[in-house]
Amino acid sequence: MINIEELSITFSTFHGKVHVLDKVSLSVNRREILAIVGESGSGKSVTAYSILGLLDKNAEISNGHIYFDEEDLTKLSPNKIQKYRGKRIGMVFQEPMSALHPTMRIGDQLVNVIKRHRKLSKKDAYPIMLDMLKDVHFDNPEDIAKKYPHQLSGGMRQRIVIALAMSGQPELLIADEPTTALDVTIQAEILNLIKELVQKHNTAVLLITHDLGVVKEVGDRVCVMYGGNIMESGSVDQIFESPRHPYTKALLSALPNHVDRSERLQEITGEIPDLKNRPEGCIFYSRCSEGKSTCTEKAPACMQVSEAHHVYCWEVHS
Amino acid sequence: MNAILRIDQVSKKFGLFSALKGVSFELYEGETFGLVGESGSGKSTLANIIIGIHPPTEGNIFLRDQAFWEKDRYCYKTPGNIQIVFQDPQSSLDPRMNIRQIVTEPLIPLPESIRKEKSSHENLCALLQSVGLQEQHLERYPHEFSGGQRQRIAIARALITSPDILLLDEPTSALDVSVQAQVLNLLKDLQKKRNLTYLFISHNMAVVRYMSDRVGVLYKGDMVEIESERNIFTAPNHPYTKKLIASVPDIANGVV
Amino acid sequence: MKQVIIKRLYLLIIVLLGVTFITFTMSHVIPGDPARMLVGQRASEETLQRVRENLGLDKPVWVQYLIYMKGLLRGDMGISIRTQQPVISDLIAFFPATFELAIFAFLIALGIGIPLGVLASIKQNTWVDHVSRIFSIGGVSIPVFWSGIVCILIFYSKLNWLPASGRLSIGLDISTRITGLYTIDSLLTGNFKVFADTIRHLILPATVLSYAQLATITRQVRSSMLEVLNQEYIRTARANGIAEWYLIIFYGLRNALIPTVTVVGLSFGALLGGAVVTETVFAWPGMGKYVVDSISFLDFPAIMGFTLIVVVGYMLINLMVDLLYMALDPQIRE
Amino acid sequence: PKPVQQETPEAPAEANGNSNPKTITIAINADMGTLDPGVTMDNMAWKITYPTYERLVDFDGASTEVKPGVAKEWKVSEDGLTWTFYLEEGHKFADGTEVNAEAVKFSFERVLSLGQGPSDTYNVIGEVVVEDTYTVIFKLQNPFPPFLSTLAANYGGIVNPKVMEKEENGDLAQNYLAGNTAGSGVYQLEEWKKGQYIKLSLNPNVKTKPAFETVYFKLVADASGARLQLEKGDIDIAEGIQIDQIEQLKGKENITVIQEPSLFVDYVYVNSTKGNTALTNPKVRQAISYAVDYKVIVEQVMQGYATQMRGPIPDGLWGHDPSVFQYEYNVEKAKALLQEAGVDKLDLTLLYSDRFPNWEQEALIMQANLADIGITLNLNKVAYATMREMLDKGDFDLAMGVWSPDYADPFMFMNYWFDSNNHGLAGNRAFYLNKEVDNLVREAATISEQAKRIELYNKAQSIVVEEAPYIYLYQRDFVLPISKGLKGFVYNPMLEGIYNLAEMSK
Amino acid sequence: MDAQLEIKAESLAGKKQKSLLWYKIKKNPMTILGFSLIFILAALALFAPWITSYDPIKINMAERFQPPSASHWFGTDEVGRDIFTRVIYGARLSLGASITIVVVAGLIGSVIGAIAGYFGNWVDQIIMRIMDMLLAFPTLVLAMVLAATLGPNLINAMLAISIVKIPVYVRLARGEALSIKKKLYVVAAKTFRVNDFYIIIRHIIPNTITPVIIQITLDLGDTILLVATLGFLGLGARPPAPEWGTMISTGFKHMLEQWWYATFPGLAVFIASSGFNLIGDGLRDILDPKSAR
Ligand SMILES: Nc1ncnc2c1ncn2[C@@H]1O[C@H](COP(=O)(O)OP(=O)(O)OP(=O)(O)O)[C@@H](O)[C@H]1O
Ligand SMILES: Nc1ncnc2c1ncn2[C@@H]1O[C@H](COP(=O)(O)OP(=O)(O)OP(=O)(O)O)[C@@H](O)[C@H]1O
Ligand SMILES: [Mg+2]
Ligand SMILES: [Mg+2]
Repeated sequence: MINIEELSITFSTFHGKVHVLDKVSLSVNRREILAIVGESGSGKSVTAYSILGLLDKNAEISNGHIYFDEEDLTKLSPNKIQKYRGKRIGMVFQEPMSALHPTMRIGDQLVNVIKRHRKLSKKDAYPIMLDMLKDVHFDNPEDIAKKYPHQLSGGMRQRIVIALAMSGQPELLIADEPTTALDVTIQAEILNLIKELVQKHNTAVLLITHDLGVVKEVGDRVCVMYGGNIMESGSVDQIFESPRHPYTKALLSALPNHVDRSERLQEITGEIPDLKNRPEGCIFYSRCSEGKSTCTEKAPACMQVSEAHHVYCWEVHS
Repeated sequence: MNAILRIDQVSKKFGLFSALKGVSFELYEGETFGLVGESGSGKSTLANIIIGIHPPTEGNIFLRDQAFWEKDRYCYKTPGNIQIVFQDPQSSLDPRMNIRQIVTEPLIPLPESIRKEKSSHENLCALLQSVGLQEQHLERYPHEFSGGQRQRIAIARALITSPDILLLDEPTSALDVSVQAQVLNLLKDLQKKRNLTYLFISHNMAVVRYMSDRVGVLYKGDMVEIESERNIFTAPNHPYTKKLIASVPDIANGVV
Repeated sequence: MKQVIIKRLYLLIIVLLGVTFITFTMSHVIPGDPARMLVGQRASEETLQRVRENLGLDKPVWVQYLIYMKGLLRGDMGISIRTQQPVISDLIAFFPATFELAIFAFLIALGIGIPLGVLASIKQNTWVDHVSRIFSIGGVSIPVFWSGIVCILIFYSKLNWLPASGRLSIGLDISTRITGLYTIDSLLTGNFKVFADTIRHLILPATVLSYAQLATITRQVRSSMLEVLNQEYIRTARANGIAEWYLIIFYGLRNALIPTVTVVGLSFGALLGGAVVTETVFAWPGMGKYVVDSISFLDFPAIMGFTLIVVVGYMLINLMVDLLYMALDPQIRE
Repeated sequence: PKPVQQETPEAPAEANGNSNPKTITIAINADMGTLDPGVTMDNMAWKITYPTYERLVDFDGASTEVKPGVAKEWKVSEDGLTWTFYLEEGHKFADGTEVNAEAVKFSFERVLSLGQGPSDTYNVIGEVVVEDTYTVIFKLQNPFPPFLSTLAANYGGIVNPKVMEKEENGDLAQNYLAGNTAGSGVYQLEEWKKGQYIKLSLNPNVKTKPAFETVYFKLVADASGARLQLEKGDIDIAEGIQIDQIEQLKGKENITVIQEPSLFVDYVYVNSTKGNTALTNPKVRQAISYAVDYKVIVEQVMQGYATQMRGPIPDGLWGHDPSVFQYEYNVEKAKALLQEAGVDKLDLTLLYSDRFPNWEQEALIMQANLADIGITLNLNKVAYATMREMLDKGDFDLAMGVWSPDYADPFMFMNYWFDSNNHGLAGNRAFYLNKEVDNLVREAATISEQAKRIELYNKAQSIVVEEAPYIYLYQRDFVLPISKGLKGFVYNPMLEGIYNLAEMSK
Repeated sequence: MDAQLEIKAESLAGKKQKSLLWYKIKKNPMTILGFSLIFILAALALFAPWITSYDPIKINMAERFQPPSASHWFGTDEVGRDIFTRVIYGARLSLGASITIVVVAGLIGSVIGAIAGYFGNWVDQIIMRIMDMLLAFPTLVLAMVLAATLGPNLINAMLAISIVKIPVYVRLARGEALSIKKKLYVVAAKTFRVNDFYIIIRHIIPNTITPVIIQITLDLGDTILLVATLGFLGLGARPPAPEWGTMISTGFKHMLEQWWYATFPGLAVFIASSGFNLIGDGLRDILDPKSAR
């Protein structure tokens, strides 16, 4: 479906060039939910934006390709990529309030998008819009269509955002932290909704989150990112049951979930190194508890530990 | 165990909307009381009433029988005995003040002598040390720190008056997992060292579970359940509590 | 909606009271005796005294104020000391001219300013942006008295394209007065010759006046467009495949206009009271000239009348801005 | 030659207005207030009222003498108290009513009972008696030699008694007349577009039709605008053109510049009793009079369109004394006088406003001039209304001033300027006090024999020139650019800014 | 026992801010242009006595109305003073007056606005109603009436303009205060029970200062024009002091013959006003956190 190969992205800023993504490779298949996890600033969103050509103006794809059904999206003109947006690739953002136009009725926002993707008149788009609202579990679509975003609750808004993203019947849905702003109970609903839509429309999903719980809940496969590199990828079970990368392990043990109340939590000391001067070797080395001298010399190569379970770590190599 | 803080039938209305509907419970000395509930259930409102930001519509707060509110006036006269740490470390520090100014701000209403003593350089250094910061950080500004460090600064600021009670309003929700671990560890250490009493507000069940001795569940302004940590997670009573616990996605299947 | 209007009206009264009181007291402590202006400088003391009494100028200021306010309730703004005619009739004579000029200037400014602002924002930091900024900064920076006379020299003296002064050519007449706005009245009465003449007279002063407005509008539109275009919902809409031009106009501009409305409304209010220089240069028979003359004559009733009308105009515009705001922004509507 | 109008087919009608020989367009630079002849003291309004009303007598052509107006002849009693006027028949108001003795009586009584500015002049009138339809008698309370001349002034206009039908709450139709005319003059007010123009049309009952049937007074506040319009031929007369621009206009083919001596004088009040104490010393005042460079002012500021004054009564008015002493620019003498007066450092203020553009230049020149003799002159520019208030109170050391007579009698200068009863704005703005001068001018005001009066005034003049309570700067020339085709305009120094519209043509 | 967190980078602090600022300024050629214009004007004003040998005040009737030439770059005026000299000396007055006006209005306005926004309720109501009045007041009437009351001189004109300008800052500061008072650091300060004035002075005002400064620079252009307009209406500086507006006002009457008289001071107004506007626009782009990156 989508296949990202060795993608590197650089931002030019006033301090110089920041290498935010470094040779990231991943792929998502139809009906599959790939979750990307990692802490703040690890490059999750940048990866997502790069697919749709929504990167900021100061970004540059310095290496790699993004294949979407054989077409390299990185090579497309802005006009061409626009044809993909919404139509073949849908996107859901984190903040449901700010993702909706505050002064436009819900119905109009949906109709605008449907009109465009299905080349319909406003009138013809209307019933389709109502269906879409029903799809995302609104029982009274007519009423909802007349409302403005601020008249809806966070969960409702997020469902609208999903409806918007699904309205072009995309083959790939990118969801960038779709539930971070929501309550746990509502989060559960939304995640279920996404799962349901995937089943129904055979959509592939790229789910970005930093909540390992969410990953576990809905993900099929996981990519763990750190500092613009993939650290480890594999099926949900592989990652949670037998994490191989020190970072993944540290991440899991920093969670208070299964720690006894009397125990201290595992901390990951230090910070992500300066992305301007990425170290020669492993990016996680400075915070790694298992690091050794080879780690500083060369970037770790991809290591397949079992089927579809890849780790980028020298420690695992040995 | 001694009840140090008593929340007595506290109700709060914003216009027609009832944010709190007669909430009562007690905080025992040295414990951590976890307060959970969905967004908008009134958790922060309760903390705000305790700390004196909003007056309660009804009810009162007592600290060892001393009432906090007289009508709409906050009359608790010991500034600094209760402190609060907010969720967002970014916006809880004034970007135009340096760390020294920020940390010593709670001392301003205190008597001259105490202020002098507490804001002495040695004292400040010791304080920073205790939250894992360094002396040289004193003259720096908030934007020069990471999220976890900022939350430490906020904690240091809360501690400078040597409070008995610390209200923690979602102190780690804005932080990454790795940083969250640091802050939670710090809070635990401090509690041990200083015999602090915590009111720990969060909607992250795992965190609440890890931190709290007892847990109260707020639902639409009502305290629907107060139980020990163990009971609430293993045998929730109220349907909302059940739903809450069920919706928490977790890395392990089954129980949280 | 109704509440907003009522609240505004009630505010209007408070503000009016305050403003009239300040103006009244201020204009009464000015050294200079209006009675003297009226009777001529060489008049004797008795004549002066008699005229003062007639005008009620011998009473304490607050009594005069009360008398004035009482008259105002009956719609009587007093008699102008200078023109010896009811202030209200003077204002009726002068206000429409100012209003017409202001409206035209405003329309020109909007017509150019909005597209220019949008263009500058989507081409931020390119030469388009720079040129539009220089152009619009020219508007706030070039003194009107200067650009006015230069326009007259070029378009009247040298090119002979447009008339230099007044609202209408002498000899032409607008017989029926309906609104007092010549453009509208002439259209209503089907007098196209007058209409064309009026427009010709309007072009220069309206353009000169609009130039200063243009800057405010362009800059406001540019900066709010920049802000709006950075919003998440624009990114969402873009990600949903909305076409770029549609996005800019129907998603972006629509919201960028909300803050613009306020700024523009306020500046229109200022226009009503502040076109004095333009009116002088183009011999435009508006209120600006009237008030300058009134002030130098210490004609209190006229000054008061002018102040009142500007304040009311300003408040009404504010009300309109609020209503527009509500129309544009559903969040405020509730 | 200017190919003016026909350039654009739909050329504005204002161009037609000008090429039309029956229409005249005059650019004025300020709108006017009330048009009621019994109220207005405003020269601007007089432009309208003078041709729309008639008076018993009128100024004769360019002369300051009067000629018959409505009155065909008149006589005055020996004691100067009773004036009898015989009216000419056939003068009619615009509505057809005949002008008769009743109308005259009505008009003068109206002025008196309105009690506004114009009434001041006629306060001497004890009674107006209608002898018969065409004879009216004025009984004065005391002899007042200039009386006849005052009747030719604007406020002597005869108002149609029918206006009383328009009276509102006892205002003697003041409100109506503010915006309408009701006179028997050649013209009547047809339309007044506030801030734009005033249109006069013919009085239908006029005996001889003038060349212009329509007169427009067009408001063009900005003098540059007026000038451009005159150059293009859109208007016939442009008022208010800066003196500095006249030279340029003279060169234009389609423009004539009228230049006549006027009775309009520019002078400086030297506060002789209420200002700086040094100024009470005539020597100091003289020193100041010597210090001013009259030549520069006349030749540069006024571009030569003025003559240095000689004595208070201007040349052209009877009573002017060509032999009276005239100060000249003499720094040495000025310094010497100051020394004599024992003054070596003096700080004075000069009060003026933006009313006349040349004031500032003159102020700057005087500042420089006085600096040369060691006097610091601080310029105090205030609003005109404020200036008048300060003048009235004597709150200044020196102040710029202008004066022009309302009627043709040295009384307008000598009695107003020097009589200590007139201290303040009324006329004696220098707050000059000299008993002898008081007596001289007061006596001159009560006797009717002109030669005797001249003698008394001459005596007074030599004193006041010597004592220098005023700096007698210059007498202005009347300068008016008009379009070349315009004929018949006669300037009368008593009617500054008023046009003999009925005699003009093009 | 605690993890020792490394401070991000030692050098980050002030240097980072400065270099960022510089970087942004460099990216903004218009701002540089604005700064240069003002800098040149200020330098001319400051070093006027060394730049020109003429006296700005002393009259010289022999040189009256000379057109621009090598000896008089901008020509001379109606009493023979060198206009170039008067323009550069005039910069002292005109710029000085405008800056004073705006800074005074900005200071007073932001304090009042901070108070209104912070306290809200009736304090806010009263203040904002008064501001409504001031805003509704026709600027010119206020200025002229004030000038007529107190005398038409520069100080009173300045006072009038300051008063007129205040509401803008009050609104701005109030808006900021409304959002700042909801910031957690203010809420926190309240929980320490420090008093309200401390909060206003330490938290609210310092944090409103950036938009106020931007507004001040933008307003400067406008104010120069307003001062000039009042000068044009005869309410400016006292003669013989050189002030642009007054010069334009006098020169305006000579526009047809002595075009240079009004044109050069007009040009000076234009340059100063554009300069400040460019700076203001630039600052808005530069200091606005949203335009970061
Ligand atoms: N326009 C830009 N210019 C410069 N740096 C940028 C830009 N956009 C993103 N970055 C940097 O790229 C890095 C990755 O950002 P990204 O938004 O992808 O992180 P993320 O993993 O989505 O984090 P979060 O969980 O906080 O959303 C960050 O260090 C960020 O500062
Ligand atoms: N100042 C206020 N005015 C009006 N309503 C308020 C105010 N503060 C809080 N509320 C309302 O009271 C309710 C409870 O708010 P509160 O902030 O206490 O919730 P919470 O449990 O802390 O939620 P969250 O988890 O989102 O922080 C909410 O519905 C909120 O909208
Ligand atoms: Mg992200
Ligand atoms: Mg909360």
